[in-house]
Amino acid sequence: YHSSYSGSENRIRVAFFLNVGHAVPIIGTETGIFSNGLGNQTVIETKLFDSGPQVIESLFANSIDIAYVGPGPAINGFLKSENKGIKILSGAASGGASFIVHPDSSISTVKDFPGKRIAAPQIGNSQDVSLRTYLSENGLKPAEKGGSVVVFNIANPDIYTLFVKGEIDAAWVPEPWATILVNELGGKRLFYEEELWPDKQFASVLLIGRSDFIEKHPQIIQNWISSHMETVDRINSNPNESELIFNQFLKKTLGKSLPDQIVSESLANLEITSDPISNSIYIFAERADSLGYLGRHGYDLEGIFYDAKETEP
Amino acid sequence: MAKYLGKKIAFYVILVAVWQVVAMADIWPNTIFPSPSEVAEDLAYGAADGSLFYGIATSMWRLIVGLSIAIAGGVVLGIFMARVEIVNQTIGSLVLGLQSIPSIAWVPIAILWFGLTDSGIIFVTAIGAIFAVTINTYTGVKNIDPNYIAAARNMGAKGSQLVTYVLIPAAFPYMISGFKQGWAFAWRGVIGAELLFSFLGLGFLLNVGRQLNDVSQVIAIMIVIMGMGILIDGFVFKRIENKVMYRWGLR
Amino acid sequence: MAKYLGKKIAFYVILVAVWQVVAMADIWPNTIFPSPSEVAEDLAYGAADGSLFYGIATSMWRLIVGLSIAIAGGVVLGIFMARVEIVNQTIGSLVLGLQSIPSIAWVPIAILWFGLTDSGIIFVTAIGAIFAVTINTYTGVKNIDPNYIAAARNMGAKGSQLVTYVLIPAAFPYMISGFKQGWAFAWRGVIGAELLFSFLGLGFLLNVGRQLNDVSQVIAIMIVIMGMGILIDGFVFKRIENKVMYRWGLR
Amino acid sequence: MTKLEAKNIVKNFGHNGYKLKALDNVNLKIEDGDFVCLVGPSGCGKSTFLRIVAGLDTPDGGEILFDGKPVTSTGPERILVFQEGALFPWLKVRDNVEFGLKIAGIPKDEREQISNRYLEMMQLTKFANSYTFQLSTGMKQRVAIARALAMDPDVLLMDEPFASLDAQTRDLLLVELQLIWEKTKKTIVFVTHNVAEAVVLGNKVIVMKHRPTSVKKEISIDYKRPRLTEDENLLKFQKEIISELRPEVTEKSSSE
Amino acid sequence: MTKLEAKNIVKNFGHNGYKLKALDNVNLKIEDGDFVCLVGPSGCGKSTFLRIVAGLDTPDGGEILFDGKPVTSTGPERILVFQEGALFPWLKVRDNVEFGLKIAGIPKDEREQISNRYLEMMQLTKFANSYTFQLSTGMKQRVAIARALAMDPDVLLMDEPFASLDAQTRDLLLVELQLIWEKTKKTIVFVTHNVAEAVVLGNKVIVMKHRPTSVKKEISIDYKRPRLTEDENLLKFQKEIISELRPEVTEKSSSE
Ligand SMILES: Nc1ncnc2c1ncn2[C@@H]1O[C@H](COP(=O)(O)OP(=O)(O)OP(=O)(O)O)[C@@H](O)[C@H]1O
Ligand SMILES: Nc1ncnc2c1ncn2[C@@H]1O[C@H](COP(=O)(O)OP(=O)(O)OP(=O)(O)O)[C@@H](O)[C@H]1O
Ligand SMILES: [Mg+2]
Ligand SMILES: [Mg+2]
Repeated sequence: YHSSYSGSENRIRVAFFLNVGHAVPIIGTETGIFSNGLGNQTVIETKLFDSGPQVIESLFANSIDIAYVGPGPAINGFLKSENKGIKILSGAASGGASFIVHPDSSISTVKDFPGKRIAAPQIGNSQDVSLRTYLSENGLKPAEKGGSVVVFNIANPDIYTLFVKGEIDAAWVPEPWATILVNELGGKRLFYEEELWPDKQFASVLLIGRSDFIEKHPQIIQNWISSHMETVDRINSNPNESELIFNQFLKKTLGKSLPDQIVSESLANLEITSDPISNSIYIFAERADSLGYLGRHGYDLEGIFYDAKETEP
Repeated sequence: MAKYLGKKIAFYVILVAVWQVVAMADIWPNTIFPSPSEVAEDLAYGAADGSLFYGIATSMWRLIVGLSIAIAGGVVLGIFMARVEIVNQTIGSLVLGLQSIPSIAWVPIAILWFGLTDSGIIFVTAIGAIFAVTINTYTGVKNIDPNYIAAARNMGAKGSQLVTYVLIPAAFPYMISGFKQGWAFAWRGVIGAELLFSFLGLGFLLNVGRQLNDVSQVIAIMIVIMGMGILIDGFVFKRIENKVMYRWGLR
Repeated sequence: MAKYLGKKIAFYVILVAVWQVVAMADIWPNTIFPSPSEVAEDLAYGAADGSLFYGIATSMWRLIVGLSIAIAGGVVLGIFMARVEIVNQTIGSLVLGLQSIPSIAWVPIAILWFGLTDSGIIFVTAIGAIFAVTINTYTGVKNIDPNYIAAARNMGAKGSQLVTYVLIPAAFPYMISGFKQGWAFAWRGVIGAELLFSFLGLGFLLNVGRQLNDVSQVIAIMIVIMGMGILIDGFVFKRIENKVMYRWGLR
Repeated sequence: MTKLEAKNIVKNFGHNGYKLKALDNVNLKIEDGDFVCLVGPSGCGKSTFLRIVAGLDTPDGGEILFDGKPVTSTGPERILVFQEGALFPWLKVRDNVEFGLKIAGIPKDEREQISNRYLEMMQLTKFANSYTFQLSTGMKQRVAIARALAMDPDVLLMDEPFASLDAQTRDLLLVELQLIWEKTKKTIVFVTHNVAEAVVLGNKVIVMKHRPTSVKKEISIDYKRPRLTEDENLLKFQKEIISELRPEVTEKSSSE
Repeated sequence: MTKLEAKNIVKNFGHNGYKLKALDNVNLKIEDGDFVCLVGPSGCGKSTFLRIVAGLDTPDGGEILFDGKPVTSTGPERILVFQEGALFPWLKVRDNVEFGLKIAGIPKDEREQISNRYLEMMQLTKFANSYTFQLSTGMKQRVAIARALAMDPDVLLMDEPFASLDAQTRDLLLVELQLIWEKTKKTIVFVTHNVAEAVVLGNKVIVMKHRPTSVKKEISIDYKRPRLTEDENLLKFQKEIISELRPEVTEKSSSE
């Protein structure tokens, strides 16, 4: 699998994370929906990742063809390639993040935030953008901008450790970490992030693709998208089966799995959907831009969504 | 060697005992500070289902290839730096600079040049290890007694003969130190790259432990990494070192 | 020195020129391979708004504290390992093992022990650098001509006098090499820790660049890190090295 | 009074596969204030013996008594002038000479006074600030002698200290050494391969056997001091020593 | 025919702040097949001169002509026996002796034959498989001599090669060296501080001045060979040389 292969006719390389939000690619490949949908001439290669920026790098480097990622990396990748490199093909999940308060903390509403220490994962990802926007909407500023709230950007497992030590008051985290903090450490879920969005919906996982792959292989893309939709339906109509398959997949690839309880609660806390919720993407970009995440030259999302007609086979 | 074996074992036994006591004292919950028995259980489990051995084998082969490249390249570069002042002034100064770049920063370049392949991981590994080998070779060659070189040149050694018959053996006591460190940094590189590439191997298992919040798995893998280091140190480097030291009359 | 300055500058100029040419040749998209001018723009921007200098100052102070701890600890540990066989057999074997643990794996422990503080970052920095210093000191001391030690002991030197008047100066040519590497690994450690702690400094800036897929920012920071390394190498380490080499008659 | 006594000293060395017996029951008594010269074939074990006396090596059998007490470690009362390169390359010539004094905690100006005296004696004043790599072999040897003399030890163990000196410089130092000895009444053990040197210096010359080495013969040299190399009256002692030595070397060349 | 010619050789060294003039216009002609001994006070520049002849150092002025051509680099036709420790500690004694032969690409069994011959001559056969740290100083010196002889060079440059040998071993080697020279008609330049040794070996003895050094006097020794150290007829040459040397050393001791 060297990059010299990358133009090969009958191959699609797909990247995703081992997260509950990425149930579509996991369930879809495990149940054979994708391989059936693509036919046996097309080989599917899956690649596991755990960081969005890395996925984008790999797309740019022609190492993968399509990927499941959050809106942050998707938008960044699109803009960094001057609106040319990638496109959003579909949605994959909505929601699935929560604001969790430490059991010993005095936070009960946003008015208690000043002077507190709040964590969110990596800079520029959905939770980080949401947290910082939420602060500024409530008239607060993070400490590095001279404000009163200390924001830590730190990896989810490290947030867990800080939570144990009582070094942070709250965290804005995705599933399954939100559920873990609640179930294992007695954290209080102050709110679900979707409560803050129009229609209680926002894209949290998207299916994106490399533009030149999409142009060269419109049929494969079409097939993938329809199998993707089929999987969404399958998951939504068989939640129990999905949990089981998800945990089996963890076990198979990692030799480990999460407690069933955590998996089912986490899955219940998000919505599997093929709707990219384009409205939320525009809002997200606007928020990221006002936080200074989209560069110094303004931005333009023209052409970010894939339009099947453009590449009619 | 053998006469210290008892003490060596005692040392590790005490280490583990202290750990067990601290863990049992419940200063930290065992979700973040597991006891040695939990870690041992995890190790046993990984050994039983074979995933551990597969991980070790995968990482090991990447490490060996990467380290071999690093040693070959580092020795050549180090010798050039020590013997040719202009190389030292140009590439040499770059080397220290490059050495301070964390392997995470090499990953994007690796993906760009090699894709998501073993070669990418090997690249990161070799890059991580090469500078330690280079700098130690450089120091070793720079510190060779000038009389050795004078005598060898006088007897007609030049070019590659000078290198293989004099510079390398004379600098060898220090080069071993470079290889040792190269080994350690290659390990770091492999683990780091596997962690970021999420692509089989021990680094992948380490990451899994982290993502599933399984600290005892993380520690189990760290112990495996260290254990391999200690074994290789004892069986490979210590032996070479003792042999060389003996020859030089350094007991 | 000075006579190579021209060539040195020429070397870097050519390096940048080649980079510019490759970038303009459009082999790779500039999303993953930016041109030097884009990187320079990013640097200028960071310099203009002061964030770069603030980042350098923050990282630098952590590095200096961490490295000082690493040098003090590494020298002591290395001397003990070289002179007391039982220390070598026990702690010594651990050292190589510990050295192979990537700094990412130390971060959880640092968080556990120090929380999200400067001390945590300094801990990771010191841990990352200490082993290079230790192993080079060990090698240097092990390779001291036994006659020097015999003569010093004969003249009544023992204990700490033997260490300060003989072991350290005699091993110094190799210890410098350890400090150089310690410097580089301390940089790696600082950057790694800042990256994971996301807590001010250059590592934080690097992380921002990475998370936002801003490759030219990443490269800009890498160049700053390297540049600091090259400067310190030239102004500190090269000078000490030349002085020591002169004394030993190694030109 | 007996200052030093060697009792049945045995020393073996491993040599890639076989055991080399270097010292085989060396027995020797050296009185306080004695000046003893050791001569013997190259490689017989003279340096090994001196190192053992200095406490830098441990014998495989027997013991060294110093003032009646067994020697277990090295110490500044028994200073060895090494046969080869034990000068510290990281120190200047002056600092090399002052090393032992500094260890002993002697203050700077006193140290300087002492080192000046011996540097002058060794004709090295001009090189006080040079590093050792900047010296010729003979100059290095003189620094080593100065360093040992500066320590003013009870017992001075000298391992061919004049081997690399030209005849004239050596003659000057032979006289100096006799003067120092007469003035301070140190005990001196002096290894040399130069028989003329041995008879000029020693009250007693000890001839060592070929390997495995033991004491072959002790020859007393009763003659007025200071003695000079030219003195023809010393020739008969030389002849006696040479006649003892000759069979040792011949044995050596036939046995190896 | 002139084999080696030194023309106005000048060499300076920096010494922490001042410039030391070591060689000051050394002029010398050495004929093909000549056996020349150099004597001079310790530190006058004999080793420096030999290194320059060997092409290991470059003079600050003047030039060395070898067979009429200026010497610009070192080479196996002019082999130097170093005054101090240039044996390779990572090689066994035998491999040290064979080093130059290996470089020259001589096959293994031929090498072994050659090294066996010289190891035997140096009475080191038993130590062929030892490492250098296992040898006594005199033994190391003999290995260095064996290594040089094994190379069978045109010109042999020997820097006090017998300094650490006992008188008897040295006498044997003095004879061996004369035999080799008579048989092979090599050109030999031999530095020594032992005047007796110089007159036994040399066709010509060259007395060097004190630093800054130049040639003070050339003395021809016309006398049958092989010569022995005991030979009383050589004494008159010795006396002549010593009378040339004495003022040099006295000057030295007064000037420093
Ligand atoms: N460290 C060692 N390891 C093995 N053998 C050794 C060691 N030191 C000395 N020997 C051997 O012991 C013997 C005596 O060596 P020593 O140096 O005492 O001789 P010496 O009488 O001083 O000779 P010289 O006059 O040449 O200096 C030699 O045969 C030598 O090979
Ligand atoms: N590398 C050097 N740097 C500085 N000075 C040097 C160097 N090598 C030699 N010298 C000086 O040059 C002079 C001549 O040294 P050289 O070694 O040639 O003397 P030599 O005649 O061989 O003496 P010896 O008989 O003691 O061996 C000495 O004064 C010495 O200090
Ligand atoms: Mg000796
Ligand atoms: Mg000399």
